[in-house]
Amino acid sequence: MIPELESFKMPILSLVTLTPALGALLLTLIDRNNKALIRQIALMVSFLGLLFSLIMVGNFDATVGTMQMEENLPWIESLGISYHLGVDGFSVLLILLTSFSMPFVFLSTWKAVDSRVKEFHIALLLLQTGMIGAFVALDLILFYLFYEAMLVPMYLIIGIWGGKDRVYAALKFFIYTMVGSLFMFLAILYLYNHAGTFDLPLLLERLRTTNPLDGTQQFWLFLAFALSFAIKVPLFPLHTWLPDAHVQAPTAGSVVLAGVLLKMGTYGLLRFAIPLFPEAAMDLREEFCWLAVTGIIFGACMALVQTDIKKLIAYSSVSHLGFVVLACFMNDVESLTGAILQMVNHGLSTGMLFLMIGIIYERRHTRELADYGGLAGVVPVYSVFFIIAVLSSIGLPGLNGFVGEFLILFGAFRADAVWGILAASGVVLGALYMLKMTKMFLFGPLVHDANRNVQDLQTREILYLSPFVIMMVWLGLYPSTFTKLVQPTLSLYVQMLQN
Amino acid sequence: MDSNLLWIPLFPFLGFLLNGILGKRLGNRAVSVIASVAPLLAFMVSFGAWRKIIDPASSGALHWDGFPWIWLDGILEIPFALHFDGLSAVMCLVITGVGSLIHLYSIGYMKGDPGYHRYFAYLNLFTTFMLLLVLGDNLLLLFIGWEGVGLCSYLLIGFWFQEDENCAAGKKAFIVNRVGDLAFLLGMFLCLIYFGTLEMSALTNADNIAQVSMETTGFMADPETGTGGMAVITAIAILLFIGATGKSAQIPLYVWLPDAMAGPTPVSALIHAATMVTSGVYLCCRLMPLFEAAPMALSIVAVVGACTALLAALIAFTQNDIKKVLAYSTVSQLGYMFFAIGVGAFSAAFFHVVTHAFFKALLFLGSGAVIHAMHHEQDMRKMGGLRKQLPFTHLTFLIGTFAIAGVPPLAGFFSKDEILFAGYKAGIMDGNSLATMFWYVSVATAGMTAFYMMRCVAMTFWGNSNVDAKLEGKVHEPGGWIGFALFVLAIASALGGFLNVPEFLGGHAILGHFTGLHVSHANMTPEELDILHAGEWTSMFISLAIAGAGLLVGYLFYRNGSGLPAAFRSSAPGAFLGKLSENKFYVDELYAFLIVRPFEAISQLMHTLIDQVLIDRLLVGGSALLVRGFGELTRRMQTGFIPGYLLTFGCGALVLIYILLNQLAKGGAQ
Amino acid sequence: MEPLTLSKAEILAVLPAGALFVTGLIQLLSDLGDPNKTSRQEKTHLAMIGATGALVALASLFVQGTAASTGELYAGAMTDDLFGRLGAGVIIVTSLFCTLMAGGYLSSSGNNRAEFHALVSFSAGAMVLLCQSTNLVSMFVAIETLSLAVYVLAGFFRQQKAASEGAFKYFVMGAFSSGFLLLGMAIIYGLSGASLSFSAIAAAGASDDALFAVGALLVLIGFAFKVGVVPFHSWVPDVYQGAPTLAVGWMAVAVKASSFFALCRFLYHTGGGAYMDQILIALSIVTMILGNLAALNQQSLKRMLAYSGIAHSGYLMIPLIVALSGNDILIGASLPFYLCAYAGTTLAAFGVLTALSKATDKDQLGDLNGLAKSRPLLALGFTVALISLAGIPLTAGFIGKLMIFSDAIGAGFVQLAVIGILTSLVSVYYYLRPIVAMWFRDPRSSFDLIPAPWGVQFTVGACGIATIVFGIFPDWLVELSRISVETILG
Amino acid sequence: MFSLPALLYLSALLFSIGIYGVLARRNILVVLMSLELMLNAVNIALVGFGRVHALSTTSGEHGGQIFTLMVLAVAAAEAAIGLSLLLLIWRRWKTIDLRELCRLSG
Repeated sequence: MIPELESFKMPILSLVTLTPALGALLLTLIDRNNKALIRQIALMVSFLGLLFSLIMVGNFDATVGTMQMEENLPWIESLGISYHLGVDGFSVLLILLTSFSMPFVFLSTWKAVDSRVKEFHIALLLLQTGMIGAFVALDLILFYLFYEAMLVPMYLIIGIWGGKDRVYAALKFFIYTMVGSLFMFLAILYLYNHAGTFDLPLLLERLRTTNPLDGTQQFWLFLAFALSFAIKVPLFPLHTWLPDAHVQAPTAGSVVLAGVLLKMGTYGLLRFAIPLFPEAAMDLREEFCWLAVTGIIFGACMALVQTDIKKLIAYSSVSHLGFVVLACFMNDVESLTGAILQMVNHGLSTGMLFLMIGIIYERRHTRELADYGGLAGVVPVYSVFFIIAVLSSIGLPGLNGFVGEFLILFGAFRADAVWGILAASGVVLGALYMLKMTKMFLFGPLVHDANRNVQDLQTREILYLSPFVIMMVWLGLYPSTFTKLVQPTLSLYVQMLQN
Repeated sequence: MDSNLLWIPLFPFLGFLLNGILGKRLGNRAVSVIASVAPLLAFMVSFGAWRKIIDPASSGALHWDGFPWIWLDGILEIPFALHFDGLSAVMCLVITGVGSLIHLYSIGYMKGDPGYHRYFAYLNLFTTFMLLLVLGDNLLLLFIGWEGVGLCSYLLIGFWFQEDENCAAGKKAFIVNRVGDLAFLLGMFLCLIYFGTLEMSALTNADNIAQVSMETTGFMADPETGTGGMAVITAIAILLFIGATGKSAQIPLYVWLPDAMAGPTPVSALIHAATMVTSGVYLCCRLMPLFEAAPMALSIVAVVGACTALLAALIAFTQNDIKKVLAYSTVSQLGYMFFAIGVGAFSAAFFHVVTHAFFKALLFLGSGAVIHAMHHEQDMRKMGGLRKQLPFTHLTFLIGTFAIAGVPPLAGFFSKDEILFAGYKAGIMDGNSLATMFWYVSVATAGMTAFYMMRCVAMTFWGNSNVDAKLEGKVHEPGGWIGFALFVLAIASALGGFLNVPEFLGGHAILGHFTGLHVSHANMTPEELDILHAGEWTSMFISLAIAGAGLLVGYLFYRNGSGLPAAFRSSAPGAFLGKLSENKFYVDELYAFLIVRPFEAISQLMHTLIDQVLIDRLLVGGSALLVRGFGELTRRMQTGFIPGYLLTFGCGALVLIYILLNQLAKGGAQ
Repeated sequence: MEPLTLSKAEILAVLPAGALFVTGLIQLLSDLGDPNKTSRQEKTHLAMIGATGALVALASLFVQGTAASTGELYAGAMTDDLFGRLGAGVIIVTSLFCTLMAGGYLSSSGNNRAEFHALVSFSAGAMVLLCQSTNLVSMFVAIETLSLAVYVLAGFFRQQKAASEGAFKYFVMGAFSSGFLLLGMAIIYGLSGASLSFSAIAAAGASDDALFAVGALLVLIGFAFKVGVVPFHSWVPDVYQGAPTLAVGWMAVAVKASSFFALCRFLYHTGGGAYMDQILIALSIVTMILGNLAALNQQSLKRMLAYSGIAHSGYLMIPLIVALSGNDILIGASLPFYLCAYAGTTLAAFGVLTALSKATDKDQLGDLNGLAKSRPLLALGFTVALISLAGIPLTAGFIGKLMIFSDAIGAGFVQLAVIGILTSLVSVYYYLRPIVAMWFRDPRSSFDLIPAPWGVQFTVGACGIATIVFGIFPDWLVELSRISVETILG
Repeated sequence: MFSLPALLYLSALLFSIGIYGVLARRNILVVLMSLELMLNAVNIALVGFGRVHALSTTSGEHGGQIFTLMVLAVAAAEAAIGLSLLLLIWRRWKTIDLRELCRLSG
């Protein structure tokens, strides 16, 4: 069934990572007016990426928690930078999520983007490489490279194909992200000078044995890393770029942003910030947990008063990712599993919500809640999908959102009941704003005549939404397919932190 | 290990899928068949399973190990497993039985609705979740069902989504339930922490409970001293109970249920009367040992239950919407059940769940028949005298009314009597003043129940017709499935009480024994038993008297031509109380004033002040502005004036030389 | 007295500069007759032949071996080592590119004198010598020669008021700074006891003297002026704005590169005297901050790039500080690399501006609006250049920043790295503005290119690609930089 | 009489006068002269140093003098350029006031 890697000697991680970039290269050769061909090629490349990541997951050994399928080649030897890739429980699902959502993102743009199609697809493909690369990179500089490499295409996507205030939003996105990442860059260089390597496993080893950091160093370095990731998450109060970016970004941009890009922050916390500086992380745990909890509630409150659907969902992301950050600082397998699941879940549910908003935006060209209402009668199929996405987002048991939230809240509650209670109240608030939006959006009387003739979902749209629903149910009812992959790594990680 | 159990929830689920996905193409007839057959099949499977467990040779329960659900090897293992014992058997039979009837009823009731297939899909989905709720072998699986039924309730309340109110009611139901679910979730966390599992058998295991009760550090204790806080077991019980108050519409979370009447009437019957709202009671019964280990929690349960019963009954007095009356009556009856639980009579509470399912479903379906006949008129003031046009409906409705009022030997008599006796025993016989007080409350409520139900019957069926002239002549008895369902439920309401005839009346408390909730009297001495029976007799007479009184007063007040209600309302206290009751004691307004509106206002304020002004404008925009301001400043320094440039150069050089010489003078050459 | 003999090494060493000077002379001669007799192409071709010849001559230096220094040539006036060759390489290649672009640019401005080529050649020759010079006299002469040529270049468009203003500002301030430079050299010479060459100065132990520090400081001021270090930077924006775009490109790259190479050699050899590192730190901090801040609100692209250049001088001082601080000296290798990266990106940037400027007026930010729609490749080239200047990964600029900040941290100058990072952050804003204009805005004007734009396009393309390639595979250049720095340290 | 300190004082004095002239005068011509003065002031010092070194060493070192010659050449070239720029300014601006050349700024 699944090709055995051993027999093929495939550098599978490189394939997963670089296939989109090669696709982008291929696209440069194609006539810009041949839009159909460009779209098809991009789609095929992304499916190829999905195929490779499925092969990767198929070959993933769920019994060991260490790095797998490692590729370690010298790259810039003179600067000690290596091309070191690897996958473990932290990244495997996120890679899968990325590869999974991209084909559907491409499908969703077939109608939505009609200007500069070629550049758009090149940007998206490069973005995909950046995202996956960041998930597999085990060399700090390599990671930083991919981390930043995501920035430019995303910046262009918002800035070129975005809405009315796209320039402001794009700039805000870029500068905000740069603020964090430059400090992280500095911290990376510091680590290199301290321990003499950019290689993550080696670094972890040396920091624990030969080159320990003292308290002050840990503190500042952790802050630098955490700042970068907190902005990316985004953690309250560093979140104000997100609503603007989401609102202005085109659908595909929003989907990628919410679906994958934000996870870079929490992934970074788990992969780098906390394991590299465990003591500082423990010292600052309270503060970060409080920020996360504040973010959960604050984001929900903000979502409640939004009138723009995309903005609402953007704030809901702030709230949802607050859960993940909270979990990142709980050193137990349950919470961490919850964190990873929640990342995937949020990617699925919010990604799907943005896709659906995009669909309706194509037809009605407005995102104001007040312009809708009563759509359920006009577009029943659309409504069903939308409600499923909403339910997934508010964590209905049986769908994906619940599993992650349950594990996270449990962990948080066990660590400190107050955190657990406050965070859990975010679940209630989540239902509040989501249902409020659903009500204003789909239900009620059909007051606007413009909504009377809105077209229901087409086959193509059903086609790219259905996989999301399937994944939601799968993750909701049989999450052990996925938790199995994650658990050994997390157990090792927790052990490592406890020592 | 019996994987057939899975079929119980699976049949309705398949019905849901078929109707939901293909419903529009299948046509209404096929939809009806699929939708009704699904719960019937589930009923049959449940019945088969029931037959298996009553076999004395069996262990008394069936179990399906299922598959791993939230499963972290060795850390947190929550399977998707089903458990079928007496308690769930009864619930399954009630759900699928009453459920099937209501499905059938709906075929007639929903005829011609554009959302026909959607309706049945939802209904099937509801059945699925409800069954999952009662079959779940662990709290978390129960929680799937728990929230799932909430979802279906939301969808069905807002079924006619074109009306804003309906959607608002659905939303309210979901949110209020979520508040309860939050507590439920926290309760589960505590269970997980202290019991290490959510499996029902472990949570009800006496050893485990004893161990957790020994826990010295309380819940929410001061982290430094480890003192303060609440006993863990009590905290668990209270939290789970708060969860139950949401689902089962108890103070303070009952407000959603009356609004939920916005949904189609069969839905009110199935979800908001017979099944879903009793799941809180089911939960408590399921975890009986745990609750019993937390007496403080139990007293809270009792107080909340009794107060809810009273409050809802008071409100029911003045409601004019026939469904609202029934809704408050449901809240009140649920309050009864919790009162029973609070005084330790789990068996009585559960018994009341079952009988209530029968007669309340009957009442709702009866009211539905009326509403259907009246072309969706729900105001009782515009009814009256319907006895002539709807004789059959009238008869069944009357049976339901007597059953709920506690007229022997109808179903409600036995269950309510048992509850009242439990209160009597806990209060008067055991000399507990608190329990005594709330026993009085419950007795009063029993009379009030009889009263307002009588009012309802009188206003709807008796007296002069106030029916709109346009409708006159068009009102006629619904036949077909509607009639059939009424018929079956009327019989069940009449005879349901015999399921659990108490021992002093010569019965064997079959239901109590079967569900394992019955408190055995076997270890009592004959003298004690005599006292007990004497108490039971006393209590029964009291309850009979109060029910009779209620019915009688009700009749006197609302019989044709009585001026009593008007006279009462014209007196000062009457006017005051009437207004209070009519306006539901202003609880909704209070919530809106205290919670909802402040919350929204604060959110809006935070959005403007903190998010937009403080963070975005001041901090983010401000620092950008600051940097750009410095940029402008430095830009202005470039004047374009050559002497200025030269001066800068010269001064720069001089300053550097000066500093260098200074340093050299201080430290010498390095 | 010894007979005047020249060794083979000595002859080879002056060949690159010689080729350039000869080319310049021939160009001048060609102008002596009828200026219109020799066509534009011929002049360009001649200049290119000259530059190529210099490149060949440079290559021939490697006959003597790649790494090792040949020791002092011409009685210690100059040397031939990898460091110098690297500097010379940067300069010659830059001059080649400038020549490539010059033809079309000059004819579009209606000026077809070979003088331009001659001046570029002369200054290039002087710069090559500057990179190779190892004593005070040769350094002074080289620096003055190149300055004089560049003054004239700055005012090349004589008919323009702005050009004359810029050139004059440059000249006055340049001469002023030369005074300081010369004074410093005189002091050092006076202290060192009869020696002019760096090694002899170092050997004489003069750098221990307190006064030596003053002399070194004055020399530093002279160089600081050339590379635009605050507070000696005032000329930079005005001159950049007034001067012909192409000349600005040449100045921005070559003057800065050669000055830094020479300063580096001077400081590495003589040790810089007491407190030199602290002075450098102060200057570096002020320069990074002021340069970046002042660039923020510029509407003129040339001014923006001028301030950005000032800021980069601030970054470039960090390796010098690191080297002088006495820590592991090899890590100062980031300087040549950063200069190379800076050269490539700056050339690409000015290449785009050159292509778009019919004369110098089109340098407003708004003039770029919508460039990506009509000229996507030029826009892409400019974008790459800006991204590299901002230090975003996958560009040579990123690797350069990485090396510099890493060195700073490694030598314990975390504060410098922090300030560097903070100011880079500020710089991101103004580097993004042209990108916004090019990609996000709708075209406001048509984009007529200068005649024969292939030269510009080739330059932009080549520099853009080089920027990316050295951003991904910088190994070779990093090694080269490292070895070259090792050679001057002996 | 040769006295190095005296020469150096002279040199410093002339250099300072040069600086003052550059900074304080507004006439471009005077500024140019002051610039020349600065260079030549240093020349005096160089000659002085050169003489001292030539006397103190036996190798016949004449670096200072050579340097001075070079500086003279450079100064001459500089003066040429300066004057031609002066002419240019006069043609374009009709002024030789330093302060009026301030169109480029910011």
